[in-house]
Amino acid sequence: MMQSNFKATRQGLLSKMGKGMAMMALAFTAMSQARAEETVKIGILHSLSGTMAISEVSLKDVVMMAVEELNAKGGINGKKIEPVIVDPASDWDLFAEKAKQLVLTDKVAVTFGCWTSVSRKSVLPVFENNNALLFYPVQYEGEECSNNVFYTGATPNQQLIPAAEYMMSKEGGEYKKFYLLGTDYVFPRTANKILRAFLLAKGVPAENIMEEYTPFHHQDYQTIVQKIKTFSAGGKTCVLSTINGDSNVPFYKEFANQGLTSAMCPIMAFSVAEDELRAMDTQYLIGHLAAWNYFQSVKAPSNSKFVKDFKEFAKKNNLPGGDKRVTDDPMEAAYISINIWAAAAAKAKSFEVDKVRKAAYGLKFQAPGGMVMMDERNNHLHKPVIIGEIKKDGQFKIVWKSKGLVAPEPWSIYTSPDKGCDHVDHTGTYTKK
Amino acid sequence: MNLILQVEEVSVSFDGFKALDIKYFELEERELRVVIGPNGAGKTTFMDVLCGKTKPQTGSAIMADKDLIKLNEKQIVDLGVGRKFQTPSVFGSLTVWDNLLLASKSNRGIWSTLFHKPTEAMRDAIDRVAATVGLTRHLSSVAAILSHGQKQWLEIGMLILQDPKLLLIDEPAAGMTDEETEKTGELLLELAKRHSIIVIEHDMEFVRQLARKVTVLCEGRILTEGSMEKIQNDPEVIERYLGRSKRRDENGQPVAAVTAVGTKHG
Amino acid sequence: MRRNFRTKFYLLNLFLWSAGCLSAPIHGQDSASAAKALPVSRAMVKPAPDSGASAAPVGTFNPAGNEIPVAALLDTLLKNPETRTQTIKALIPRADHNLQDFFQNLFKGNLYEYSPPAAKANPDAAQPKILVIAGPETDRDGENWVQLFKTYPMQALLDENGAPIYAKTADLTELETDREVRAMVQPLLLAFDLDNPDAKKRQSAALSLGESGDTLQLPLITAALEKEKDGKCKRLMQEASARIRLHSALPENRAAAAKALGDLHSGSALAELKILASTSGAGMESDEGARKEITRAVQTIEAYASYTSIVQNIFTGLSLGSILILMALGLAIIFGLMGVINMAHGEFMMIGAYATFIVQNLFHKYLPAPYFGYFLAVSLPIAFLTSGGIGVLVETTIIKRLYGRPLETLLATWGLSLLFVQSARSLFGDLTAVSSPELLSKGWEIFPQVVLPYNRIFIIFLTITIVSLVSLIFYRTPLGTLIRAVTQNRAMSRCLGIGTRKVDALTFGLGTGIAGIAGCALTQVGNVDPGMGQNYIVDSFMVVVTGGVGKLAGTVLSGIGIGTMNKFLEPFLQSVYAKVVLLAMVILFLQNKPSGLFPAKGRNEDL
Amino acid sequence: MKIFEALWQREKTALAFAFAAILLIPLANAMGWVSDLNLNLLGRYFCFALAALGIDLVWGYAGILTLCQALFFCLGGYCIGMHMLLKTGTNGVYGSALPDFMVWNQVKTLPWFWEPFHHFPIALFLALCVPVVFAMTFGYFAFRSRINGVYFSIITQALALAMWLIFLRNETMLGGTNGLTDFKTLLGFQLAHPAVKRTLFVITAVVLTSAYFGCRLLIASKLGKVLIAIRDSEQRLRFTGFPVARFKLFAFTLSALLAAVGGILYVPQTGIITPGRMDVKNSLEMVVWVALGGRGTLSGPILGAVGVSLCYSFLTGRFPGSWLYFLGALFVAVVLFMPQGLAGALQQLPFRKRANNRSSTDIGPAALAASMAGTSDIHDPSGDAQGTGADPLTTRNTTAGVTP
Repeated sequence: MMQSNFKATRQGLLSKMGKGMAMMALAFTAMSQARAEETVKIGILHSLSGTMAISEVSLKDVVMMAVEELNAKGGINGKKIEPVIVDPASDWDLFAEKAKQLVLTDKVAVTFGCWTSVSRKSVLPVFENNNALLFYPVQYEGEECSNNVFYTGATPNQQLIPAAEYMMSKEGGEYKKFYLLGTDYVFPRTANKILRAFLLAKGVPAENIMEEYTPFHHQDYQTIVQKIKTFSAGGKTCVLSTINGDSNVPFYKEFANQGLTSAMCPIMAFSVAEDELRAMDTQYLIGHLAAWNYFQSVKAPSNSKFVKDFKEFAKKNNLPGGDKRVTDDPMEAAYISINIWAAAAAKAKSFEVDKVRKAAYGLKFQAPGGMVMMDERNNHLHKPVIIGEIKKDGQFKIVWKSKGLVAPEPWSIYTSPDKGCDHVDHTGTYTKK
Repeated sequence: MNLILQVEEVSVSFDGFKALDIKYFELEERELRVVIGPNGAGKTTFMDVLCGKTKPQTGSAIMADKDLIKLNEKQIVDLGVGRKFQTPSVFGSLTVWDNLLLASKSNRGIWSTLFHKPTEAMRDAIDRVAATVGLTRHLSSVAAILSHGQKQWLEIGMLILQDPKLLLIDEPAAGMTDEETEKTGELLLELAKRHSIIVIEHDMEFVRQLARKVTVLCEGRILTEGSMEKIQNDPEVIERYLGRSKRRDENGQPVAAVTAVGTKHG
Repeated sequence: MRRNFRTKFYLLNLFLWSAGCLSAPIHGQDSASAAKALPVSRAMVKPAPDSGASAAPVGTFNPAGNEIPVAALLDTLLKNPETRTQTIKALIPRADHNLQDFFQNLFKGNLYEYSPPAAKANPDAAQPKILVIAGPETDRDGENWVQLFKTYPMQALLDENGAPIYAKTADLTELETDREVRAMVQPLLLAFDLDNPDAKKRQSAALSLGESGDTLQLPLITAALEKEKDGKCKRLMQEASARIRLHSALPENRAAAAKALGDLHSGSALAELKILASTSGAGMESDEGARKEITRAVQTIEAYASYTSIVQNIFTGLSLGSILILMALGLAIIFGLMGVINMAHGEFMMIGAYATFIVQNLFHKYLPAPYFGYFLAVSLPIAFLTSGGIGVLVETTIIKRLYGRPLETLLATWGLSLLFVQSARSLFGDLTAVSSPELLSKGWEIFPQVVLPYNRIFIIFLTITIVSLVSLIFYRTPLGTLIRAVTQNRAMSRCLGIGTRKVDALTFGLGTGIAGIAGCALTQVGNVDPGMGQNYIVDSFMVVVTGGVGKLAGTVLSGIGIGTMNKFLEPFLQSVYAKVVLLAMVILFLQNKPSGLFPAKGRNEDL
Repeated sequence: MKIFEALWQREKTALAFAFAAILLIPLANAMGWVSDLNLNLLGRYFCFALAALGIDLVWGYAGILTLCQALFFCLGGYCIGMHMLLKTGTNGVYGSALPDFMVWNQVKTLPWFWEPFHHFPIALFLALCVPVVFAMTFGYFAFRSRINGVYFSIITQALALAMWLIFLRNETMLGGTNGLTDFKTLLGFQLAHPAVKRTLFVITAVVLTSAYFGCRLLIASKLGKVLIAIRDSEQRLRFTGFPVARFKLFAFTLSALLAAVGGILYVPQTGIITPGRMDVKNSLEMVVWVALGGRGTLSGPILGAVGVSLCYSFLTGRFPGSWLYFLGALFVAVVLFMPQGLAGALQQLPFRKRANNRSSTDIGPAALAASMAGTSDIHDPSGDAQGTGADPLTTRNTTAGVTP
């Protein structure tokens, strides 16, 4: 702090003309210094505009709510949290730039952000080179094990595999044919790679698995629905969908309008949560399924409070949607992120990255959806897996829940059986002996 | 005298409508030919065919042992055909001097253009032509701000610098005052001493000023050819074209010219 | 009588099987003895409901004597949530006509626990909770209310004064059931549905029964077939029957079934038949003769499928084409005729879509439910007026200063599009849903398996209407003449005393208004979000340009062309590559026709 | 040499800026007065400026609106990215000699077209060559069949869209949506090191300066006049005997080259290259920079690119919820109040003297429009052009402007 003071002064002397400005700079520095004493900065790096805003805005909202809650409890280690919100505008290059700004200029203690894989990959070097922390709240493709990222969303085995198992089970409907449909990017590709490996391992013949990808923002699903219809004509077929974002609405609409129903051919979605359902006409969706680690309809006191608080928060802050807002899995994960970080910082009695990280391992947190736990050796979360069925009010009826928590597998045993992720005995990724 | 151009059996049709159908047309070296005809007679189409802008369905147009119809625009220009369009077509955001520079004869490849330095002779030629067309005062003005007549002259000036063997000039006097028109006529006559020229014109006064030999086009076909006198007395031409003009001749105004001016501005 | 008995047995087995009691269908011969041992509800084989005879009253038929009454079982459902699954399993064999509504509502999740308010006479005595069926939701003062019904048989629940009881949904607790339970209930509902008066229900029941391939259900279908009058139901039942008979033990039956399926062009049986027709593998047909018949059936069906797929491709192509036309038409006017590079065109569509959203919400707020469906009809003109009005506003404040400077219209409209997007985001958030009216849900099945969704048919007709209206306006009205005059030669028009400013504003408004209608139509096939405009702008420009700038007819043709081409490519290529190939084709097309489909003609085009 | 003297006379401001960019700013960075982050930002925006300069050549001067500039930018960027990724070698997450995404895609051997990128000179050569050859081939066919104006713009857009879709695919072996990332070194230098970053910045500034003055010279030459003549009346030029298609191809290719150079310098400074950089919107944005800065002036595109990008960066950081309002309003305001773009507006500042010169090369259409605004009504010309199907994307030099 002193140093920057000094610099400002010197700058002012150098340009004699701008003495007044130097004074102002001094005053500013002094002010921010005074504030910095009481606060700790955190960065929020979610796209608030552009194509990803549709998903990411809610995550910013929920983190802001958590900040308010934590501050109301007096902050962490005696410091109030001061969020720094930036808008990377769904522009992957801007993600890296904003991450640099947060880490280097704003010197935030931790950053919560990103949704797409590519945005995470874009900021990864920034966090690794500067030993900063990122909490990433979305289900992802795995095969990553950075020391600087905490992954609070599901790994493939915490979402995909249980869902596929369920569809094959008697309870789920004993489906025999699987149409793997996704938007063409990394997560669906990996998801389908793992699903295919899993299905084949379970004895599903290759001709009973179809795989298809559509471009981002694809709007015309006529042909694909016809293909599904032909494929499913013999019965016992389900769709495993990793369709992303704004393509879901036209897909489900076309699906229903061409006469397919959840009874004939259910869709198990991995990227449709309550928040997305707000944008859909639910009459088309009843009976279709989704697999997550949390649903708003989870029955738990902690969840009722979470849901109620969020609706109130949305109403109070005049967020679009107001108290009609809902909570969903990525939002819960974002909420877990900041709370786990807060708990870790409190445990470490410090905001230093290394100390916080160490403190976070093995940490438990009573999340809205139930107890979760950070792994003791890596940066992934142990979570329950839940499968829900869409109801007409846009909520999920829970139809299956894992027994206890499912341990994360950043490296799927179906695609990279020889790899593991361990930051305690190894430096991240290691090869199993 | 040698023939510079020999056109045979050229026909052009647009969507079934026969715009041009010329059985035979010839032009001698250093001849100034005026082509007249009512609107839609195919005059401009005829020029378009000669300069390569429109490709006819059939026919040939032989110049210097080459068939123009088989060549592209640039090859035709290289062969020595220059074209002035009906509405003045100059490079509006370049200065008059630059316009003339681009028209000057020189290598027109990319690299030679990039490293081009105008020679003294070229500068002289440009200044001389500018004087001829009366634009010396405007050399550093942007062409877009010239008046209509000045643009016409600039285009003619550019043609002169291009130094083609055959000039195709479409309505040079359009939009000019009487005085300017007369000056244009003189300029063309002067040019005709060294070049072959085909002029399209509506203004009968102007035609009379230029006329040596006149070709009358009508509905795409050559109606007749000959001296101004012969044309004026040709009953068919009178019927088709000058007929109305006869009726109103007592006003002392050749009506063909009046109607033509009207169409130009319409 | 014998036959009747048999049927009962089949039904019974069906229930047991579906309840997971039997691991495999029994091809039992000794049906009589099996039937004796188990309770059977005779109500199940009652005649069609419209024949006059009604179901037997509760509890009159109870051969085992020591059966728990159905009503008691239903009570246990509430009292004992742990044994709920068991109870429902026990209820299934008891299913009679009176229980039909119970099972149906169970399946839909419409069963609730209800605590009646304390009776006036005895305010202290707590009323026991009862199980109720909830009627359709109605909106009263911002809260959802439902009418309550008794479960067995379904009758309106009445209060002390004999008035129907309503309750807030918030006060009801849903009866939670497992998916497994519902999986058990489903075949039961199908059986109910086979003689449901609603033809649709009978159809889907037949379809699902056929899919199950369970020979036990054959008599049920045969019985239903005899009574069936509706052509489509009949067809589906025949198909179901044939599909089941494919599993028959006798080769000649299988052959006959295959022939029937072939004659029916049964697409749904194709996969099954193909496996049977294969010359190796687990599922192959063992009998040579039957296999021949099956192979022939496969060929028939496939030939028919390729024929229907052409029809389907033409339809989907037309549908995509009509959407493209609708999107591009406004742009063809604004960009093609007026020369304004309107980068905000997609945002004007978005405005139309949000106008639709607002109208829908107003309908839901101020009108009773039966009128909800009409919101689309109202929102079409509203979307036109909103987008058009904003268009006129934009024209008179910004665009009018920019005619003749197309480059700057690009920049200004780009800026505008950013403003519009952000405004929409602040006003509505990123997620909004527009529902489809009942009328436009589902589709028209022109052939079996070929469904033309109503919303797409609607858009095709909407496009035809709009295109006709626009050409009428342009070529048959004085306004159209004015528009054409002004867009062709503004200076001349002004000389003739035409108020060009006004005409410009109107033309721009017309273009943006049509964009608004396109946006409204898009709510029926796509989603509504602030960024939706960006998805369409590239396609719109491509359609306009491929058609030939300034030519409305070109826009229409190129829209259809691009749409159909895309849809004929997509079945063979993945949708990404179909798009790439299509783009390449557009590029090649313009190589050959550098001025689009309908090049502008004119003598002075060089100048 | 006279021309250089003239340049020195007329380009004092530009030279001052160049001096600042090449020497002062890096120096300030070395002293710690300009943060690494800001230096990096400016360096990246200079790369954008290079691409914008290309657009200006081909659109501002020759009147050909290209909507695939971001594609060429990315082609250059991808080439250099491929080289750097190979140099990352076994330092990646998977510890394989293959790039990470290939391991992830279960590719066992390096695809053949990656092989040449092991060597920096070849990679650099290809980074320049690939976009140039691509532009030449595409341009050759387009210009040969005389695709003009808006038709050309739309096929370039279709090209950009198609290439974007292809690059998004995993099968292309270029990293799919995630693109190429995790670069460690360039020519053995650690990219994360501040001195290396500074050097990259200086190189970018030098390249931008040379490109600017190169374009200056080009525009001042007869070739520059030919380019303007293409914009004004392609037909006249054709009948004056110029091989118009070849000149257009030259301008288009040169513009692609500038974009590629921009891309080559951009990727090491950004650390990632994804197909997101080449989508249709990015090419349009580049055009918007040029339009905002001032088309047909050489300082305009640089001002526009750097200015808009700085605004974008600043506003998204400072006003995350409302920055689109600012940026949108800025565009509209520039159109309404600075009809000649930023560069034009700056030139009109009172202390700037207009150089009186015989050559017209400095007079862009905007300045021209202003000079004509006194005599005619701007409200007019495009309508004329429209009726005859002429092309709304290239402002023709409108003779109608002086209709009496």
